[in-house]
Amino acid sequence: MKRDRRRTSGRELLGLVPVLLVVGGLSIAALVDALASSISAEGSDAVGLAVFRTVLGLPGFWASFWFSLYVALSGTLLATAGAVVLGHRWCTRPRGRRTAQTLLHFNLGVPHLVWAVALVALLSPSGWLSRVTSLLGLDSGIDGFPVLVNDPYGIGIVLHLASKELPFVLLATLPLTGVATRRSLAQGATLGAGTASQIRHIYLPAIAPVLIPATIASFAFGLGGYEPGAALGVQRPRTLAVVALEWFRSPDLTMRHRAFAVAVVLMATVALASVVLLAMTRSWWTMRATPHRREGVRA
Amino acid sequence: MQITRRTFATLALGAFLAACAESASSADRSAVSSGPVPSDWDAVLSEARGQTVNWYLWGGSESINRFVDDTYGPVLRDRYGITLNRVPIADTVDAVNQVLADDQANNPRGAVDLIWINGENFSTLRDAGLLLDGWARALPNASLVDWANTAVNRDFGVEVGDLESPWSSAQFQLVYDTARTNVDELPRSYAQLLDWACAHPGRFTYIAPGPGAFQGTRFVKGALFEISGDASQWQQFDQALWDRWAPELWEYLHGLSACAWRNGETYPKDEAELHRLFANGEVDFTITQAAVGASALIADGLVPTTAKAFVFDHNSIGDFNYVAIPGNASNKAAAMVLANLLLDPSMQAAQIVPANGFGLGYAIDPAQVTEPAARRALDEAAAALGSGAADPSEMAAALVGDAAAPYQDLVESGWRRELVGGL
Amino acid sequence: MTLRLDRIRHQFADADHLLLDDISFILEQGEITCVVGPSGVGKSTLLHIIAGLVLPDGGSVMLDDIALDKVPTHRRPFTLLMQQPQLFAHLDVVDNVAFGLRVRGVGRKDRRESARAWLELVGIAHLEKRAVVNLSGGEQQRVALARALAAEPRVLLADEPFASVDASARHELQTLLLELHSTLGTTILLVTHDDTEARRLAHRMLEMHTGGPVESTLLSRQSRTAPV
Amino acid sequence: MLVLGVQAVSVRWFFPEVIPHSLTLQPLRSTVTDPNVASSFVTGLCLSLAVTSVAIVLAWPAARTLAGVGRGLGAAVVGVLFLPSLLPAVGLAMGVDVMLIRLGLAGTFVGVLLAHLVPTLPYVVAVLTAAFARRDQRIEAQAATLGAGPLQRLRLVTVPSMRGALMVGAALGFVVSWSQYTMTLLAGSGRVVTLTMVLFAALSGGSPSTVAVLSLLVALPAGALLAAAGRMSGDPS
Repeated sequence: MKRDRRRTSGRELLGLVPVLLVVGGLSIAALVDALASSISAEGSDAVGLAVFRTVLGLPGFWASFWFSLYVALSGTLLATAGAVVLGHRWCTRPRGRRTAQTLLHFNLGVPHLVWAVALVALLSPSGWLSRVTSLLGLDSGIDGFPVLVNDPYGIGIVLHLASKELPFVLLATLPLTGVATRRSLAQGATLGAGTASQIRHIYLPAIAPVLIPATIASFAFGLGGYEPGAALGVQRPRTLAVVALEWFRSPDLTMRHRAFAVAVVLMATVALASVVLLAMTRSWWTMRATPHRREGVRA
Repeated sequence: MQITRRTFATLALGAFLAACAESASSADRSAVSSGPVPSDWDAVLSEARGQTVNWYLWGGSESINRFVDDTYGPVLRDRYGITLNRVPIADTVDAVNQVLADDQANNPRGAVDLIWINGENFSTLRDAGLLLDGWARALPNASLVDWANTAVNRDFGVEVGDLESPWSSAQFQLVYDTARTNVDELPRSYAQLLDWACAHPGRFTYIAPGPGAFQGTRFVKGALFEISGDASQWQQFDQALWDRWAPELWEYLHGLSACAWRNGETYPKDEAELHRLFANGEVDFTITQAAVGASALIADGLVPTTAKAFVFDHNSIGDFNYVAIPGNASNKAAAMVLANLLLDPSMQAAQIVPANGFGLGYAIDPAQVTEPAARRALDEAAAALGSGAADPSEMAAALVGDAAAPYQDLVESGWRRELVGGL
Repeated sequence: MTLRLDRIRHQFADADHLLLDDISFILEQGEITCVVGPSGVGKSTLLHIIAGLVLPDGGSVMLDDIALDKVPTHRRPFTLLMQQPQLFAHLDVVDNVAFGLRVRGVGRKDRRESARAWLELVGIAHLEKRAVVNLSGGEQQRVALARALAAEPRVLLADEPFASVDASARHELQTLLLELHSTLGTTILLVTHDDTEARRLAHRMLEMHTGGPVESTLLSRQSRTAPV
Repeated sequence: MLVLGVQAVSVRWFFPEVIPHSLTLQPLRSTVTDPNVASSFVTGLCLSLAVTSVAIVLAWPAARTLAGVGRGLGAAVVGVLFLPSLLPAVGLAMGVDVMLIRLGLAGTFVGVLLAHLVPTLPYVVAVLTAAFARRDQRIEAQAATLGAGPLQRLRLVTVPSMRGALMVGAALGFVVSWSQYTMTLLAGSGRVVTLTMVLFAALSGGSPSTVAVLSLLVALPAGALLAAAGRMSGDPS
């Protein structure tokens, strides 16, 4: 049947205005504010990069920066890799998928703060896991148990990010792992593709349109989320998000400029990382011949 | 059937929306008032009747929260016709910011009626001229306060004037576990603490000084007092004095950190974390500021029942907690009635009893209380301090006032720079 | 009642030629009229214009000499049977059929009773309580047919109604349509690209050509009932 | 989570006990009867429900339009909508707070509601758009030819046929709003206190049992809601 081609009318476009106004308006205003506040000098109206120079020159700034970048990158990498491997497995071996999905949804609903509290209760040197291992005589009590949370290597934060963002990435990509992807994978297998090359050449390109934004979003949270660093971090180095929030809430209002400067640094980092990621994955975008977006809806 | 179900759903939804509306507007339901004069106390009482007092206070201690709601709330309601709205905040800075924001917005009906406030936050609001003046010493119960004592009339070295009314007191103490540590082995000075820590590597730590972690700051200040040999000189701010002693302070703390929990690579960020480490046997001491020592912590299930507080022989910093009324408060009369009630001997007696869970000390000078019933209440309370409390005479002997406010930031930022070497 | 198309012209925004150029005809009452022609000639569009789903660039749809230009779809006394049955997945079979009565304010009990009668007529009364997603293609189209007729249209518009089902089901559905027509005498305008189907069902054929006028042919009863 | 569950019904459960020496409902009882916990629970619930309702109402027309527009415009709009999720959370919350102060809405219920919409709306729009795109839009045309007017179409056809997506969108919106900490902290200026904030305050001074009870109170409704929604949305294949 020939279907009427529709033009989107002006009236329909009006429907976009409220959401764009609320979300776009507030977040773009937030961006502008951050920029404006960070380039105005402390205590004067002059515009300049003085605040940036001060903040970037503070002792320990770069230690905090590299630490934040490292935990965000490792957390995101683990989460994405895990989501891809698990998603591919589910695509080829769908058993147990429903139960696991329910669990993942549950995890997604648990706020970051609570997840961090649970990790501490489980993994701290006097936490439940340590109690079990020392009961079983596997280590010599508190001192023998490895420091997994509030540790200087950020293991706790990385674990938190990996375990909390994996469900997010996986559930986001799930709608793209329907019948068509499954068929392509089966086809690939008959052509002799092993697990690794199936993932590399079929699965990843199929889920890329969602995987890449989801990865960026999870990286942005890893870098700019307050809760994991606050609950699972150490005093040295602290994540930039924790420092920024402390400065923003300081009674000394000039500290707000510094807080915004840190926010701008974080935003720039996310932007840079996104550009790098998009450049690295360009082949997937151009390679995609058929969109899988609407598959599996009406067989 | 269909209709009844729908009617029921509609009713339930309506009731829920009403509850929502209530919760959304409860913060703003107060009458406009100008500043009453506390010398005409009857006028204050009649103006306060029917008001809601929005009391902003740190909400991190559930026992304090419960005490405030259960002890002051009913009396305010039944005796004075005042509704108590306790507004819990994560840090007093939030209340300060609220007052500043109301002022910037030229809002004459500010949200904050009374703040539990101290030190730096007090001087911020005081310097901005945003606090109500001329009321604290005119409260009826203010006669029980020892205003001549410098620990009372100076808040972190800042003149309290007539801007703040005391509420309670606190003193820095360490807590140990009698089941684990022998009382004769306890360190009794910072110097001995260093020896103890290095004899028991990894068994001591303290709270990282910083916003919301004033106990850690206080620990460091105590060290500064001992090293410099004279606590009283820190009552006035003197940059040169700080520059003279700071290097020795950092040197001491570096030495301590080499023997500390996890070699000082990190420190607990707040009281709760240190309590957890102590309770689970990761370290051997925790910190408290309560008059009842460890008793309140025991009652809350934070530490083992065998925990007990103790003080060093000298330089145990104590201070008073104050309440202040912002100049733009909407319910000033009710705020005054509450501030006066806080000083009532029966309330003061109630707050030190461990069973009540509040755990802070007197704001009044008990010696000034002569009325027999009140006298008896105070005596009974003193007798019930519990097994977790430190020896009161040792505490009194070691008590010193806190340093002037500007040192707070020097200690906190200096500690972060020197000990942590980071942001 | 007379349905008349008066000089209908229509062009899509992105097309460079007129899709429908000056189409006029009168629909004979009580007859089955089949519209045939190559695909892309605008047969479906013509039905959509009559139903009011598409507003023509020129010309009018006239009912009893009154122009329907300003009358919105839901006030026009026609129902449209689409190629896909377009059943309401959230309603069961009987409520799907009762839909047209429901929007006209008929009470729950009455409209269900009436819907059951229609299900009886299309031969699927036993499926009344079923969820529509569990029905076969032929059964779904029967529900759609019952639903369209239950709304008591003055003209039933059908757009390739049997094209999406398999050959045997299609034949059964065609037979059903003929039976229903002989009992009810509903005026039917049916679009098909299948010449055999048109010859089997139609009293009258309208042939459409690209950009040209329609040709109307009256078929003899004999050729209409010829075996397929 | 299980460890938290046990911790919620025990007191003084210290190392090295693997299983608490005694179980008690006391922390649970004293926490849930704390009027402050109750009122912040109600505030949080009202806030998240209000955010969800507003988000659905705003997202509905937008999603309808987005499902029909071409890829270019669609991608641009989706890009703007998801901009906040690509920004560092702390920076976004700080910027939004400054905006709200300027609008005079900081510390008000409405202000926090607006702030929550920023991270919430994109998800709701995404869920509804996907559902609209997946749907055969001709179902409304079909209903119209059967005599249903615009409002009847909305009530009897569009909304019921979108029920699944609406529930999933609402659940997701509720959960995103319910979990906000930094945003609520800054936009609420300590005046709009949700359960998450009470939990954070308790973390710096409360007992492990109370923290555990509060954690469960915060996590369970959201987790269960999302798990249920996930089940309902089902497997796309």
